[in-house]
Amino acid sequence: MANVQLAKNLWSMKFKAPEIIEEYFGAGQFISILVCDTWEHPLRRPMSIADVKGDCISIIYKTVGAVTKSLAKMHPGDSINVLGPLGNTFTGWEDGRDSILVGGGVGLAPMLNLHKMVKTSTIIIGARTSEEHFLSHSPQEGIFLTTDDGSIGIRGTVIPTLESQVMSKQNPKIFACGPEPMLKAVQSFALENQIPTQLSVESYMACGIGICQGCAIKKTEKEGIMRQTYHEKYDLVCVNGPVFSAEEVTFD
Amino acid sequence: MANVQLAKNLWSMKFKAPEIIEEYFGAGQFISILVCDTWEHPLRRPMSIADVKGDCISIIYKTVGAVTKSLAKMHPGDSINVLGPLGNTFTGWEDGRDSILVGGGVGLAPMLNLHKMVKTSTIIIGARTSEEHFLSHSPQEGIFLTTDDGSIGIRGTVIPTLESQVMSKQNPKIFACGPEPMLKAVQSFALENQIPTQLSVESYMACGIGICQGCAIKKTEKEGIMRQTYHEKYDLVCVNGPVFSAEEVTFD
Amino acid sequence: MTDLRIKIGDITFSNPVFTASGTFGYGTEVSDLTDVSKLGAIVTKSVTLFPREGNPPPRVVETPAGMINSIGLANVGVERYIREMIPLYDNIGTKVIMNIAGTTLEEYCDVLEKVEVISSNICGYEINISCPNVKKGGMQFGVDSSMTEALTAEMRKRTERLIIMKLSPNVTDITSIAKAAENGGADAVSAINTVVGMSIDSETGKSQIYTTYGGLSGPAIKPIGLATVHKVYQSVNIPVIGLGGITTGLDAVEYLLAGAVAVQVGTATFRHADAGEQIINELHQFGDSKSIEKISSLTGAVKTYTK
Amino acid sequence: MTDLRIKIGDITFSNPVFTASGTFGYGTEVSDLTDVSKLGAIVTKSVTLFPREGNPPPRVVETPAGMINSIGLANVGVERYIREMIPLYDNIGTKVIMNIAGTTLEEYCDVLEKVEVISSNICGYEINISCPNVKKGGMQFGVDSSMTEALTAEMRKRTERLIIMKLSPNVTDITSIAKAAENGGADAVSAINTVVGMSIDSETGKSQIYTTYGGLSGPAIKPIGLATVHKVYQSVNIPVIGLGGITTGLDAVEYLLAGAVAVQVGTATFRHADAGEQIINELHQFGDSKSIEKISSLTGAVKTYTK
Ligand SMILES: Cc1cc2nc3c(=O)[nH]c(=O)nc-3n(C[C@H](O)[C@H](O)[C@H](O)COP(=O)(O)OP(=O)(O)OC[C@H]3O[C@@H](n4cnc5c(N)ncnc54)[C@H](O)[C@@H]3O)c2cc1C
Ligand SMILES: Cc1cc2nc3c(=O)[nH]c(=O)nc-3n(C[C@H](O)[C@H](O)[C@H](O)COP(=O)(O)OP(=O)(O)OC[C@H]3O[C@@H](n4cnc5c(N)ncnc54)[C@H](O)[C@@H]3O)c2cc1C
Ligand SMILES: Cc1cc2nc3c(=O)[nH]c(=O)nc-3n(C[C@H](O)[C@H](O)[C@H](O)COP(=O)(O)O)c2cc1C
Ligand SMILES: Cc1cc2nc3c(=O)[nH]c(=O)nc-3n(C[C@H](O)[C@H](O)[C@H](O)COP(=O)(O)O)c2cc1C
Ligand code: FES
Ligand code: FES
Repeated sequence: MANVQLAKNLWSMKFKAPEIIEEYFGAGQFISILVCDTWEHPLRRPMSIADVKGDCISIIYKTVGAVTKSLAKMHPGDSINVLGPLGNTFTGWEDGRDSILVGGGVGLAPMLNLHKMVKTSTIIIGARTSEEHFLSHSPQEGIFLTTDDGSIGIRGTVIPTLESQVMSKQNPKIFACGPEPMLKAVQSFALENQIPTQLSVESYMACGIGICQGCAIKKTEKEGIMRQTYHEKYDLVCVNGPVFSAEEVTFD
Repeated sequence: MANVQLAKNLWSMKFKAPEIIEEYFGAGQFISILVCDTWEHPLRRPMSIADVKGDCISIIYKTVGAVTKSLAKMHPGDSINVLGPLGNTFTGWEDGRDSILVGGGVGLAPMLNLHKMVKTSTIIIGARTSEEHFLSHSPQEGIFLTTDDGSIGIRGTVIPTLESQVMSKQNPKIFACGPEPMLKAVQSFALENQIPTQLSVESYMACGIGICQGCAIKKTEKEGIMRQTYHEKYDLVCVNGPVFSAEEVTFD
Repeated sequence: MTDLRIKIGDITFSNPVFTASGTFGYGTEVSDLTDVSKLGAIVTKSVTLFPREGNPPPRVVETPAGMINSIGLANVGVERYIREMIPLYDNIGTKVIMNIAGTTLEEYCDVLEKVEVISSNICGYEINISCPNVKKGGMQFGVDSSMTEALTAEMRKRTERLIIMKLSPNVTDITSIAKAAENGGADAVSAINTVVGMSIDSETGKSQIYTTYGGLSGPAIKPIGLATVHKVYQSVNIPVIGLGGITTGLDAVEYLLAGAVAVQVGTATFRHADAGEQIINELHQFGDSKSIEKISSLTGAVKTYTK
Repeated sequence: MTDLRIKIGDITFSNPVFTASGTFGYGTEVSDLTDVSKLGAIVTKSVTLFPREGNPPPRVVETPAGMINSIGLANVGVERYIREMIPLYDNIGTKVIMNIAGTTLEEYCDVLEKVEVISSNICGYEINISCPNVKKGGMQFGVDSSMTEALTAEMRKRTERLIIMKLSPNVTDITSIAKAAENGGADAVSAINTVVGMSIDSETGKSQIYTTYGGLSGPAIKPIGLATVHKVYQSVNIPVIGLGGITTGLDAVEYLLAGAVAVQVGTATFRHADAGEQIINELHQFGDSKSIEKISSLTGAVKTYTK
């Protein structure tokens, strides 16, 4: 197990998980982590798979609250309990078309994972300041960083860079993961411009395996369809997602 | 900080606590420990002071539940939050009379502390088996071990040894700390034989500082006194104790 | 080895560890993560007359040693339940208790009648009476003893299978509700359902649950569940099924001692899908270490200081 | 810097952080561990007409993220309270709210009258209505709205000082009790008192509390307290004082957002005697980071999804 700090409040942990890798079938899937035996925090924490190498899995996580903070204090030799792989994957990236990957905040974890798979991809990573980035801005290699304050890469959100990248490609596809406001912006850009887009969304989860019904996300209403029967109004992020096409889901 | 295993389920921890030592005034006093920041276990845990050397305090503790088990996992460099010194002390051992110290289970912590102070003392330590002992049985030096199974020292409880020691001394005093059944036995022996005796008792504590009223212990009813007014029926172990004379308290 | 079998009404269960409604789906979803046949019984999520989408998200949030949920009884509805779920129970290898919810007395009865007419290996019904009764101004069945008695009696008329009334702790006097269930002809009561709670994110100032209030579950409520089970056990003569915050075999033992004949495991399942199985193993260990012949001898055996 | 002052009735408090009754003694015991004058107010332990020994041990036990207590209102009685405690308040440097308990309406009134006739810097009374009323067959004042209203009205006749009725969460509908307190003339209500709970040692099979049932407090009940405060805030026009499981400044913020004008800190004090002081500091930090001018602007400001 290795646990290293990548940037401000951003850590990466790598650990052996051969059983999970056996069932793993692609970028987008996540695991659910139980850090400590204490019941003060009853729920597992979902974390995207950021890399799979040999019999090891990596995650990239941000220290936001009690559990991620205690994760950052772990040392090699400590053990965590991991459930997974859970959820579905990004799809359709194998067809050779240009893919533009957009990751905001910790949403970059699954995007980095996908980036390694997709040869024809450009990746745009957004953060508030340079402190939160750990990659270098290298447009030649198709890696674009953005920051709110312009302290590294391109100043502004990921959206302008996304737009210019989309313009420069033929029939591109978009794959995105990040905070809800970013996903919303990507979604509306994609829908307006009719660009095939997949979004990996987050939701508070109690079980991660489809038995609590906690992780509901609203499906987009389609004309003519009465959203009255079970699971036609909501999908479950943990089993139907976390990856949805941009047309499928609605953010409030 | 040092944290070492002494015997089966028995550990000793030593740590710097100059502020506590400044106010410390003798064997019998205890500290109250907060091991971890998690609120799963809201209450501090009381632990007798087993030794004071330089600016360090030692405790001897048994791993019985969640908090003592997590205490045993601590390494030098980790920090714990300690409140103290709390409670009163054994008294009257300075007068040169023979003192017989009786410790059962983890009740040996304050007795070892007292043993160092009292030159004229004999100490009797009880446990179930030899695995739970870490001292050697050396009657010549006034250290008697007893075990329920006879696997080390004298077979049986501490009581027969206490009786024979009392017989062999002139006007001895008894000081005891241990589980309630042991204290009860010591108490009834002492009262029958009119031997001045002090008992250090345990009680579940919420605060350790006299503000919760949780650690009540029943006072012995005395003829002619109406036990009707506040704190005439119960004492608080944390501020009126933990040391009481054998006449003062009643075990149920 | 301790005999873990227990009896409710005429039915013998292989052990006293059941899953709690709403925390184990319809009982078949996680069969790859746990051996369902080891469980004493499965209690399904609440089924209503019509399919229900449930409440908008956010629906769950963690709290100290607990969680709040406001799923809003999302379920497929009884028709689809009968078509798609009940057939799966034929080979499930354990007993199935179907949990029923509704907003009028008629709705509860309709659901039950629809299931009664088909043959299945459902051995009983657990009735969730914590749903607001739309006819009585939104008042919950579970807070009113006459409504509880009437509902129980109507169900009793319609089935020979077990009727277990699931009690809500959010009342002044739960024993009167338990007695009403007994008078109505229930075979057992289960307690407790979740406790009303709320959670706020101080950073955003937002309620963490769409419906503002939700149901608190998990270890935090174990003391409330134990007190309730003990009170109910002393006030009725029908068996009590205990739940609320059970995560270990020793928690289960505490509930049995308090008066439960069986227990249900809810929130703990979200952490470990095989929590029920683990608890059964721990009950065996406990029974062995204490040389207990029959686990049923623990029921109500708590030693109190008074009375 | 955020203005932490808040007002209840005519009284202005320097900040909204008070101690909770029964968890800070009479207010003077731990002055070496915390600067009492920093607190918005001290609420004393419940004082009764006659001295009370309290219940036999065991009286306290830890539970997941909480604790149960059954102290049984151990206190010196009002006479000694007047003689020995009240004089100490002259130099305490903060406001004092005296908590009163009793088992009959007359008893409550007697205590209040005895304190009213002497001059002191007690600024108000918090009335603990979770005590069983011996005259009404042991029913608690706090579960019955007419008893609550009558009691409040009797107290109101006898004092101009603040009257704060302390609500019990162990009821079906707390808002009706809160309204009764308001109708009776209370200046404020505080919520919540402890939740009925039980704890059993599976090893020995023994109840861990002498009286079998006790009061659950601590972080475990925070969601219950928040829901209660939010409901009560919406149902009455008098201020609500919030408590139950507050351990940090952010917990206090959550209670304010739910509708509290002030908060009380109980169980957390057992861990850190200066918990109140720490919470005040954290409120300042929170206020600064959010550029909040007046802490009172937070009261009831939670953003809910519905309504
Ligand atoms: C499918 C999915 C993939 C994710 N991948 C990553 C990732 O790769 N890297 C990363 O840093 N974070 C990821 N997250 C978010 C991560 O789960 C939360 O940051 C983490 O749970 C916070 O826990 P905490 O105890 O540190 O913070 P807390 O203080 O408990 O909570 C902080 C915030 O985290 C969220 N959160 C808390 N508990 C849960 C839960 N049980 N389920 C979902 N969200 C919760 C809530 O929005 C909460 O407001 C992912 C979430 C989902 C749903
Ligand atoms: C004055 C005093 C001095 C003590 N000195 C020592 C000592 O030197 N060495 C030692 O090993 N133990 C000592 N104890 C006992 C020690 O406090 C408990 O063993 C410890 O609290 C157990 O905590 P746990 O979480 O490991 O176990 P848990 O599983 O929480 O409890 C196991 C048992 O420990 C006791 N206990 C738990 N919490 C408390 C509490 N807050 N206050 C009091 N008792 C509690 C209860 O009897 C409980 O049944 C002392 C107790 C007192 C009152
Ligand atoms: C996510 C979730 C969904 C639930 N759904 C239902 C339900 O549909 N019907 C019901 O009777 N109880 C439902 N419950 C309540 C549980 O069955 C149980 O009574 C409660 O959670 C207490 O047990 P626990 O602490 O072990 O979780 C639900 C609980 C949770 C946490
Ligand atoms: C040990 C203890 C003693 C208490 N004594 C009283 C009391 O005498 N009167 C009263 O009104 N409330 C009493 N309470 C209840 C608290 O004031 C408070 O309502 C409750 O503990 C919830 O707050 P908390 O979670 O912050 O502790 C007591 C609570 C505890 C833990
Ligand atoms: S998290 Fe439980 S169903 Fe998705
Ligand atoms: S432990 Fe609180 S008064 Fe003694």
